[in-house]
This record gives sequence, structure tokens and C-alpha cells, in this order.
Amino acid sequence: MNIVRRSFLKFAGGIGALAAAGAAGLLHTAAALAAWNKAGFESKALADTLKNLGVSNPTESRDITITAPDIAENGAVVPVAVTSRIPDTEQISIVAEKNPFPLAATFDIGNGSEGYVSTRIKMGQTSDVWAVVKAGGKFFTAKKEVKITVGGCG
Amino acid sequence: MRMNRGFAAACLACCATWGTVAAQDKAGDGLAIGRQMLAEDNPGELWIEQGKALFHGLHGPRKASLERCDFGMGPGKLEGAAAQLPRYFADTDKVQDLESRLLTCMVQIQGFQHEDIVKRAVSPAGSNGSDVEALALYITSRSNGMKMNPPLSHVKERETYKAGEYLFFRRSGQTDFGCVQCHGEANKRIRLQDLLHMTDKKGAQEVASTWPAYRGGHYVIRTMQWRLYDCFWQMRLPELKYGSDTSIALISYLHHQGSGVMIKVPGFKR
Amino acid sequence: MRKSWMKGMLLFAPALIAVGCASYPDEATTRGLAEKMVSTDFTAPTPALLNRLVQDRSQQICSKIADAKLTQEEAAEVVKLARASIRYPSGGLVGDWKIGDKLAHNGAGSRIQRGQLEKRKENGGLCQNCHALAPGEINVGNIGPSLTGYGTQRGNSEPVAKLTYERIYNGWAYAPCSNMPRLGATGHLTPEQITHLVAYLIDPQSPINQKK
Amino acid sequence: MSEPMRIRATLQGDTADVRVLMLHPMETGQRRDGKGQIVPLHFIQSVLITHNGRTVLDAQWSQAVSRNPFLGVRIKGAKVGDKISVTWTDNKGDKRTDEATVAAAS
Repeated sequence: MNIVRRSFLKFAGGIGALAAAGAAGLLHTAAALAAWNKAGFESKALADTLKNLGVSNPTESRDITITAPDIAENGAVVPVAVTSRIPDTEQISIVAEKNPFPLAATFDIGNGSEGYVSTRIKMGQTSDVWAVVKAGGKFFTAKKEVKITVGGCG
Repeated sequence: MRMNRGFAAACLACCATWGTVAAQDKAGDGLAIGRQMLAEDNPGELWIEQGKALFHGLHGPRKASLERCDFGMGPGKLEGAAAQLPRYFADTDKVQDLESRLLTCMVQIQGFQHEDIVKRAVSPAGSNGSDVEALALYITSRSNGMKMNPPLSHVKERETYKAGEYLFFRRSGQTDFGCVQCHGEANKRIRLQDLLHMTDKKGAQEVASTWPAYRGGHYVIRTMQWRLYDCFWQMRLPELKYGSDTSIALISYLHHQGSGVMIKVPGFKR
Repeated sequence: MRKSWMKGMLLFAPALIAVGCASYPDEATTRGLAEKMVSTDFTAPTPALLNRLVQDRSQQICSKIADAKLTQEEAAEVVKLARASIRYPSGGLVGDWKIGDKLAHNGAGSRIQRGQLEKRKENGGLCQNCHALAPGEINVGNIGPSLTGYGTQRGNSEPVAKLTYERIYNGWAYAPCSNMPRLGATGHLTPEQITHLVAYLIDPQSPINQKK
Repeated sequence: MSEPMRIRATLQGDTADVRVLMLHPMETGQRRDGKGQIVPLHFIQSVLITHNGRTVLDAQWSQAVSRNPFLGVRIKGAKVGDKISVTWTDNKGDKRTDEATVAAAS
């Protein structure tokens, strides 16, 4: 379906233009929270993204489960849920490695919230989706590939 | 296609040389989790309240609500009305589906121009949606949990149903397609998109119970009228008029094929 | 005479109505109603485009409603019409598989939306919509049979090329009323485009004939 | 103007399953409208969820979160009738808060 393909292109293009907008100071308003991780959200490579999330020496963990489809019918709405069974999970980030800006969202968890978040993200192409979990001051990761296909017809 | 034994055998023979039909359904499994996750929390629900407000609010040149609109159960009575559409209406002397009936009311009660509504009925992808889309969803949602069961007591209802069946199988255009070419067998796909098997009860029931639906890639509510229009577009045929008799006939056929199913809208389509 | 006949009819009238209530219109009536709908319910930028809705003889035969069956005579007529429709290109039947590869994955062209005809340099081959193609491709349909390894299984001899060409141009010559569009006969593809699709299907170098 | 969110909060054991749907364009800043004009960047940057007034989730989003966003979380130690509040703030400074109470699982 062309509309879908077009929205992919627009999405990719939109992300491309974002760095410029950010650099020009258009991205934020005074109202935006100070906590908004500008450097993290504007990182283009996975390594920079991790660095700007404050990650050092992450450990791959089997206690993190990423629930997402193997194949997404529509890259505009890819459901991703992350469950962390690591004790004292305090933060979960969702990172789509091959997106122009990989970091999609960061969730700070506290006061009895479970190590679980579920949301939907846009993905421009087939990519590993990373879950980056901060627990007890340490970082843990897991990843899962999601294949993106351009929709068929109708 | 259906054919007699002799030809079926002959065809099988040539099909065998044409290529083996492998089990190609594996791709579907990787999609299932995603579909379930999306359907569980359907943004389409956000339009129900909007449709309700539009239904009861005063709109159009006559500043009237749609509370006098009769969808077959009496003026303003929406409970279960969509479950019995399309049906015959004496005032228009026509069989009408939900959307063509809505159109009639918006013109006759609210004073809108027919052409204006039709022009705006299908919203652009990525917009906030149209009034007709929100209204169709709200009205259908008032039949949620009820069984699809349109009447066949009036002669025009039977004619419309049979015309719809005829149209479902009618092939034309440069792709030689009728509806049945894509929707006549189980477990078929266009590219990765599953196609409902509409000549089978179960497949038709999914059609009859899930429209209007939230279309993930368009971010808006889509209706049955849109779904049919889009099929003709893809078949390279001319543009199906919104609320036309052809559309009503096809909806009549599909709703009868899928009768008995519990309505649950909005559906979620990729 | 006439009066007593009328009386008889009146006596039987309730029974007739009861039967009428439960019955569906006959085939001819249904066809008449539906064809009238088709003639009024569509729009197109030009009258010629509106003609796409008009069925040719083969399409009429192949539109079997519900459980109706194609007779041997009808099938034979479709085959005969199909055979007569096939035109061949001026050059060879095997074109360039690289062009064919692109065509097979192109699903665009000739659609009508908001009063506009979708204008492209050429129509797409539409193959990917319904057929599995090169090994490992996920985004492929399954309405038609898999074409993966088509040439590996059959070779690329002249008879294979000719059969392949004809089956794309008008497959109803071999499988009357099958779901496969008569892509050449209806004018959706040109003979030259079909030669590229033939190459894509049978050339040993084509991705469709590679192992993965 | 922003439309109300749909918040469902149901108790499962001692955990509230909270599911939130929001209407927001989540514009990437490059999409063109019907007239060919670029639709400016417009997306939710933060979402705050509180449980009886205590912050349980503080989310930061990019424009890569899908249009009409969904957010699901689970809150431990919840009871039927507890108050769940959700507030989003977008990059234009628009803000919206909606509330729901935790219901028993049906």
C-alpha cells in the first residue's frame, strides 16, 4: 500500500531533519522537562545512544524479555513490550538500532511499579530492537530482531 | 475456479507442472503476537465518544441532531440497529447499509449537501478522521455484543442480497478480478496481508463483526464503504461511489454470509 | 371466461404471495439488477476507463456465481478465445531478467483514485502480490503457486520459454478461468514486458533460481 | 485541543494493569499535509503516571513513538478504587491529565 510506504519515507526524512531542528534549538520549549535526554534522543549510532544513556559495560541478561512480533506488518505501529525480572529495575529504554535516531523511549520506574512497559514505536526498516535496563546502578541488555515489510495492497 | 470433474483433472495436471503449492503460511506465525498486542488496546476506541457527541450534537445547516434518525429500530434507537443492516427502509424505498442510511439522515434531517458529505466521508490518512467515520463507529458500537442478523423479509432485501452475491463473483477489468479471486479460499495472502475467506462462514463473520476498524497505517477509523472502495481501486476498476447500490449489495451479501457473529468494533487492521 | 380466470387467481393469491416471500429472484432478474448497479455506481476520469467494468466474453463465462460450475463447452470456448488472443513480440521471447525482477516486484500502475488515473511509465507485473519469488523473500503472496526455482525445475529451453510467455500473456489458454490475470491479453502488460518476466523466471542467473 | 485519554486500570492479584491510549499526532516534522506544507515536529516528550499521588512512572519519549500512542504499565500494591493519574506533555508545551480508578478484573 502506497500510503504505508510513503509514511515510511516521511518518517525517515523527518528523522533526518530532526538533528538540524534540534541544533537550531527548535526542538525544545521551555516547558519540556529538564529530564528529557536530548543527547540520547539525538544520537545516531547505537554506541552513542548507549553512551548518552550512561551505559558502561552492559551485561546481556536473560532476565529481560522483549515481546514484539518477529515480523511487523506495519512499521508505523510496532508493538514492543519489555519485562525485566532483574531486582531493583529502575529504568527501561527501548532502542531500535537501525532507526536514524535509535532511542525511542526511556521509562523511569519507581515506587512499586513492575519492571514492565508496553508501547508502540515506528521503525523504518528491519532492525534489532534493544531493551536497555538499569537496575541497582548497573546496565543490562537484551535484543530481538523485528522484520519490517512494506505493506501489500489495500 | 469451479469446474466440472474432467476439467478439474486437466487443470490439476497443468498446475502440477506450473509449480508446487508449498505450505506458505509460515510467515503468518511471526505476525500473530503483534496483531494480538495491537488489537488488545485499540486507539480506534478513542473515536467512539467523538461519534457519540456528533450524533447528539446540533449540526448542519438545520442545526439538528441525529436523534430523529431511524436506523431500523425507530428514531434514535441505536441499540442493535447495526446488527440488522443492510435492511429495507420504506421512506426511501431502498435497502440501505449503515453509511448510506446515515447519509440520508444527514441530508434530510441536518440539511447537509449529499455531495459535501461524500467528499469528506473518507478522511486522509494521518488526519483526525471524518465525522462520518466517527459516527459509523459510534452507531455500530451500540450493537457490540449483539449478533449480526440482517432481515431478508422484504423482496428488495432478497434482491439486494442476491445482487451482492452476483457482484462478489463478477470478474472484469485488466486483472480479470472479482472479489472471489482474493477472498474465495482459506489461508491466502496478498504479499503478507492475510485475506479473509469470505465464501466461508468464519471468514465472512470476521468481516461482518470488525468494521468500522482502526487502520494502524492510516491512524484513523476506516469503514466498510472505504474497504470496498479500496478493493476496487486495487483491482484497477473505476471508483465505487460512496453509499451506492453496488456497495450496499456487497455489504448485504457479506453480512448475510457472516450472520450470527457477535459484533465487536472497532476492529484493528494493520 | 376472463372473470372466472381472475377468480381463480384471487383464490390462489395468498399462496402465491407466501411463496413469493420466501423466494429469491431468479438468475436473470439478479443479473439484470446487478448489471444495472454496475452501470450507475462507478466513476472514472474518462468513458474509456469506465469500460473496464464491461465484461468480455471470457470474463462473462468465468464469472461463475457461488457454486455454479464451468461446463466443458464453456471451458473449451475460453481456451479457444485465449489461444486466439496471444500475440508475440517482434524479437525473442526471453528478455532481461534484471528488468523482469523489478517488474515482478512492482505492484503499481493503472489504478484510479480521486478522479485520477495512476500514471506510471509502465504497469507493474504484480507477481509479488500472489506468488513466492526468490528464496527468502517474506513479503510475497500465496494466491498463486510458488515460483521459487521455476527455471531450476523446468530448464530454459525454447518450449519452456514459449509456454511461460503464453501462460503470462493469457494463462486461460491452459487453465481456463483460473485466478491468474490474462496480463498480456487484457493489455496490462506489453509483450516486451512479458519477455522480461520470462527471463526472470527461467534464466539460471535470476534470483528466483538461486539456492538459499 | 487535546482529546481525553482512555485509561483502563484493572486489578490482577495485587497488581494494577494500567493501559493508556492517547490521541496525539506524534509528528516527525517532515510529513507534508494535503497542501504540500510540512507539518511541524509535534510529539509527546514526557508521560507521568501516579498511583494515589505517588509517581510510579516517568517516561521520556521521542517522535519515534507511534501516532495515537499506547502505554502499558503494571503497578504493584494496588487496590480497587485506587487513583491512577496520567499526564503527558508535548514539545509545544501542551499538557493533558486524565484520571481513572482501579477496577476489579471482570
